[in-house]
Amino acid sequence: MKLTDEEQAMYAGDRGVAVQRAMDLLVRYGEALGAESLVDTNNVCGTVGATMPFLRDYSAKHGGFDAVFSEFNLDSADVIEIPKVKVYSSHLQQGLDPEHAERQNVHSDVVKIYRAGEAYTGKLGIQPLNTCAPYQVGNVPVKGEHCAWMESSAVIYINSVLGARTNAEGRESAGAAMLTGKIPYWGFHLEENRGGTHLIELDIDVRTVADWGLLGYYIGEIVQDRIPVINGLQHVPNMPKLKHFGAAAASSGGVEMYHVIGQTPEAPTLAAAFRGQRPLETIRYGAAERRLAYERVNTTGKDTQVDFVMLGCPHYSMEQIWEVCQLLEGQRLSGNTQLWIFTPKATKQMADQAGYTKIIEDAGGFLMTDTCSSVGRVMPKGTRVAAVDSAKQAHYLPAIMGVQAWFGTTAECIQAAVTGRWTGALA
Amino acid sequence: MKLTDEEQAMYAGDRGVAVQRAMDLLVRYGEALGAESLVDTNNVCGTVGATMPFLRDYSAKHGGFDAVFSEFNLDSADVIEIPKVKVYSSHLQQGLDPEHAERQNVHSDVVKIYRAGEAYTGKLGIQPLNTCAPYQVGNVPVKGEHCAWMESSAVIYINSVLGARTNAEGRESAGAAMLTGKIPYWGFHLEENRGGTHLIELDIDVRTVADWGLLGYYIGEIVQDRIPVINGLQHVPNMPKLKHFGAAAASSGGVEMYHVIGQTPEAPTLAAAFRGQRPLETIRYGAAERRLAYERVNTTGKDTQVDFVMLGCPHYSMEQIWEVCQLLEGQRLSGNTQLWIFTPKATKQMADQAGYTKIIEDAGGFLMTDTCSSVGRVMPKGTRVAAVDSAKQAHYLPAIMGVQAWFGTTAECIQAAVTGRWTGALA
Amino acid sequence: MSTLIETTNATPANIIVLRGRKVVGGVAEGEALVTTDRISGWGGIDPRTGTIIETRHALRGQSFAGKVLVFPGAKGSSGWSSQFHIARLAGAAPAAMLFNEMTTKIALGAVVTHAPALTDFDRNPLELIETGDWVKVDADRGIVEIIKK
Amino acid sequence: MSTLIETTNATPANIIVLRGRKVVGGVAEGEALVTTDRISGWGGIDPRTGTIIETRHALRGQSFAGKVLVFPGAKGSSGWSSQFHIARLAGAAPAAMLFNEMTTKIALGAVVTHAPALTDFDRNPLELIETGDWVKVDADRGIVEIIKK
Ligand code: F3S
Ligand code: F3S
Repeated sequence: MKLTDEEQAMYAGDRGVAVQRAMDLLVRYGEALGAESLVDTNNVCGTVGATMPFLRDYSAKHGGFDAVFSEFNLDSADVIEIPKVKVYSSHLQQGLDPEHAERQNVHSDVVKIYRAGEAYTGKLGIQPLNTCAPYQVGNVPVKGEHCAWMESSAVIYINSVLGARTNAEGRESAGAAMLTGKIPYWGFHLEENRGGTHLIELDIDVRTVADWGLLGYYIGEIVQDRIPVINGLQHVPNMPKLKHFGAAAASSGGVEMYHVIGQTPEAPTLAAAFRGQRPLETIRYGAAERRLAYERVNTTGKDTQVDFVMLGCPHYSMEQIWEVCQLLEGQRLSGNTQLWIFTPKATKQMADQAGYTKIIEDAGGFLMTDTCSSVGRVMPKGTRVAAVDSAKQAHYLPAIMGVQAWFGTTAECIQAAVTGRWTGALA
Repeated sequence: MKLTDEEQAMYAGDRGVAVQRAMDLLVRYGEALGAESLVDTNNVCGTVGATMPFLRDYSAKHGGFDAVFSEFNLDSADVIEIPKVKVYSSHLQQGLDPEHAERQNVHSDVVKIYRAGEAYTGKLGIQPLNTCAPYQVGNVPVKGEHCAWMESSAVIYINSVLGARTNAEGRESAGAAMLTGKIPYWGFHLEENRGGTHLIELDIDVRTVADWGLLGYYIGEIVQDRIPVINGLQHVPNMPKLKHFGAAAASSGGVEMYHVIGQTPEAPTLAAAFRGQRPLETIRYGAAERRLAYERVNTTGKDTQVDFVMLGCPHYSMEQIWEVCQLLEGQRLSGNTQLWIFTPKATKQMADQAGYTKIIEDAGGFLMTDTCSSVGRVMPKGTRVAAVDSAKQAHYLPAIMGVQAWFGTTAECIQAAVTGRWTGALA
Repeated sequence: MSTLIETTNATPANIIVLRGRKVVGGVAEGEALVTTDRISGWGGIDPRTGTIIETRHALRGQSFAGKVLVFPGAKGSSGWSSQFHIARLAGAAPAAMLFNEMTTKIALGAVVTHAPALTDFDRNPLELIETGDWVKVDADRGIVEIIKK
Repeated sequence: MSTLIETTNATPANIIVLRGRKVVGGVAEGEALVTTDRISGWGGIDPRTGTIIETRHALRGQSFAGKVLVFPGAKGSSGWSSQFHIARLAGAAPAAMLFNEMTTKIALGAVVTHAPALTDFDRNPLELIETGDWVKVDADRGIVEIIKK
């Protein structure tokens, strides 16, 4: 790889050991990719938490947070003292909600580690957004901004909807980018790799959040890590819809970028979306495909008695919390069902203030932050059957937690929370 | 104006009196504009607060929040009972920070009104974002989304940077839109009105936040309410830079939309930005123009002894708060100078958590929310000379509060806060 | 009074008649206050007195209360309408508004000010009206009569 | 051993030799575990045992620990690298990785797994290698030798 003088200096150790290790990792990573150079970034989103069991043990054995950062963010077995980050760095979701620890079966010792980690990362200058949706709490990259983000649902969102440029980074590359402001100049950073590959022709109207989720789930499985271009949209979507779409497509496949003709910023026309190339394939999406996606995302759902309703994947916005409040106000959850809704801490602050947290709690549910059931492996004890309104969560929760999952609309999920029964069906 | 059947029904009063008044206002407003129809919107940002003296008096005399909403949000002297909003509605900045009321010389009675208003609007379903930068706290419209937003700095941001579609609404039209989901289909909602009018050729590099502010201030004064197209950008900006640019251009002129070639979503090329038309005028921006802008924005600055440093116009992001912390950490403010930094409440929650609020307070400054000095008319008692890093604030603060204002970089402002003296100069 | 506003060839020499498009209906008259600077609402006026407060504005310190305000258009904050709304309730609104450039700020501001307002003139009011002229506005019929001072 | 990996015409009939591009250097050998399904890291594997856990995956329930993992590429969450990173520290990493599609997930994942890894093959390993074949990987030289079971 070609390095600039400053990059050479960092690589040689002139900017300290931590920066040297970061550059070493970036060079190994860049060469693995076949990248020719690095690119400057001033917007990194990663995770450096140490609350999951394996990392807690590692931390205890090897000397705390610096040891965890060294190994899991820089791929360095030596424990290096970690300096302040060089560029704008944000923390993604964490492994637990410290304010609902007991309910999440998290031991108070782990909460202590969480709080200590918070202080550690705060001092390093890593912003505690603690969400998979940084764009909902103030980190909104602009078009053309070179970013180094983890979290597949966020990566696909900023690439596609905002026109920012990021690959799906990992914990280690994000850590190295925080200390150096560099990331391999490869993949979606380069204009020539951002053109569409597959044309998706919509034969039906896609209008609801659930329908956007199904569309994403269907497309992801087909195009895998390529770039779908959606044509034939009848209604302008909004953030929640595109958020669910992208999260689903990133889960069933590995989609990191898509275009919607006339909608997303790099796709004013078909020709622009495909950068003048011909689609490799054209895929039609109609009623039959929608049904197939619905059946696939509901693969694990068998028993209609629902123990647990999990909403907020990706983390809910205020608009979505209000929607739930409207569905829930004045009702009580079934005695056999729990309702947990996940949102960024900053969003919960507004929900508290508006009285929405109280509406949810009055009904028997909880508004939680910082984590989710799949990432934190947190569920009510004894959950066998969950209901979710997110195709991504329906995809991961059964694999990670060994439960059944029903996917449906938000209204169907609230209905299940109130009645204890799944009555969802494809409308 | 042509109304749909549902709009006719609302106009006729079939959906209740409040909706009827809202439609009546929208029709009067639409006809004043010369609009031919209304357009659906599901994203309204407005203000309904009642804490400023004139509105407090009105509220006391005419029967509380419903009276204020009727008169100031629906232009109805009759007091109407206001129902829940029909569409996704957010509240912009307020008139005070309830947690810093005493410091802001706000009487506790007013805080009570604030809190009561918060409960009132929460119940109506108006999200308490309480910021001029809703896109920093979760309301991030997508390209092509029809919105009805107030707040000039937010309007220009979502039109230009996000490609959403809104005119600069007012308090009354936003209120009517919340209850109806309608707004006149006019101006920036229509593709044909979004093309550029003036070409701005950059002869110098525009890289820092302050430089973006100066550029905006200069352009706004020249193009007034037309659509500038900026060409010759050497560095991709980010949210803080475009935020300051837009706020400045909206203040010195009435710019509600701009394009940056190769940067903003509707301006991949010059031809696209101008929609194939020729520019009305070409304006060059070089060192002389930058100096002129600097002098104009500093018109009121005379005395170098600074009493008050005001940051956070538009409301600061976490990245900006961290930047201030880096400048401030370990220092103490001058005994004669106060430092107030404004941010959305949701952002402050993260700053608290990260320890940044403490860094600011340890130095003697305050992190405040929900309002700002110009909108809330809140300043430390006895302020004669203020320093700001926002061209918008430098424009308004002297007019509204009768003080002198110095404009400079964030670092110059922190320097002034620490030394009590303005030493800023154009670099 | 209405006969004076007829656009006959018999219009006296010191009277000019303009035609425009109605923005807000109604009839009013008053002394003209004219500016070629656009006006900011919030941060541009003190709504309780109708005084222009913007730092570098040509009318700084002057009030439009009861005047026929003649200006190119609105600029600045989206608080425009609510400032003029308050001005109306405070009794400090202009008697009428004549302007050239249509924007949402001014359309809504004019609507909630409840004062007769016109735009889209056959000739430019900024060139024909001077501060101090007496101006009669019949917005319903789209007619402005200017009696030069 | 290195002589075996020479690509001479004398290669025995049940031995196939592939050439690819080095992703991570090193030499290793082991039994092949082959799948035409892409692999998810987070939510796709249990890193402490190297077991595939994804609901509808062809290898569900099988472990890649110590195996030469042959697969088209990575998919799913950006937790990919950290899951394989943990697998290495837990002693459950593959012996080597051979894959077709380069992505950041797999590049970084391979780098932090420290296992020899190759891509960009002259022929498709998914067509030539079957689960149970013995595979020798010399990533430094870009050579894979397959001994059919
Ligand atoms: S982190 Fe977020 S995207 Fe879903 S799996 Fe968890 S809520
Ligand atoms: S509301 Fe916001 S844009 Fe500036 S004038 Fe006040 S901080």
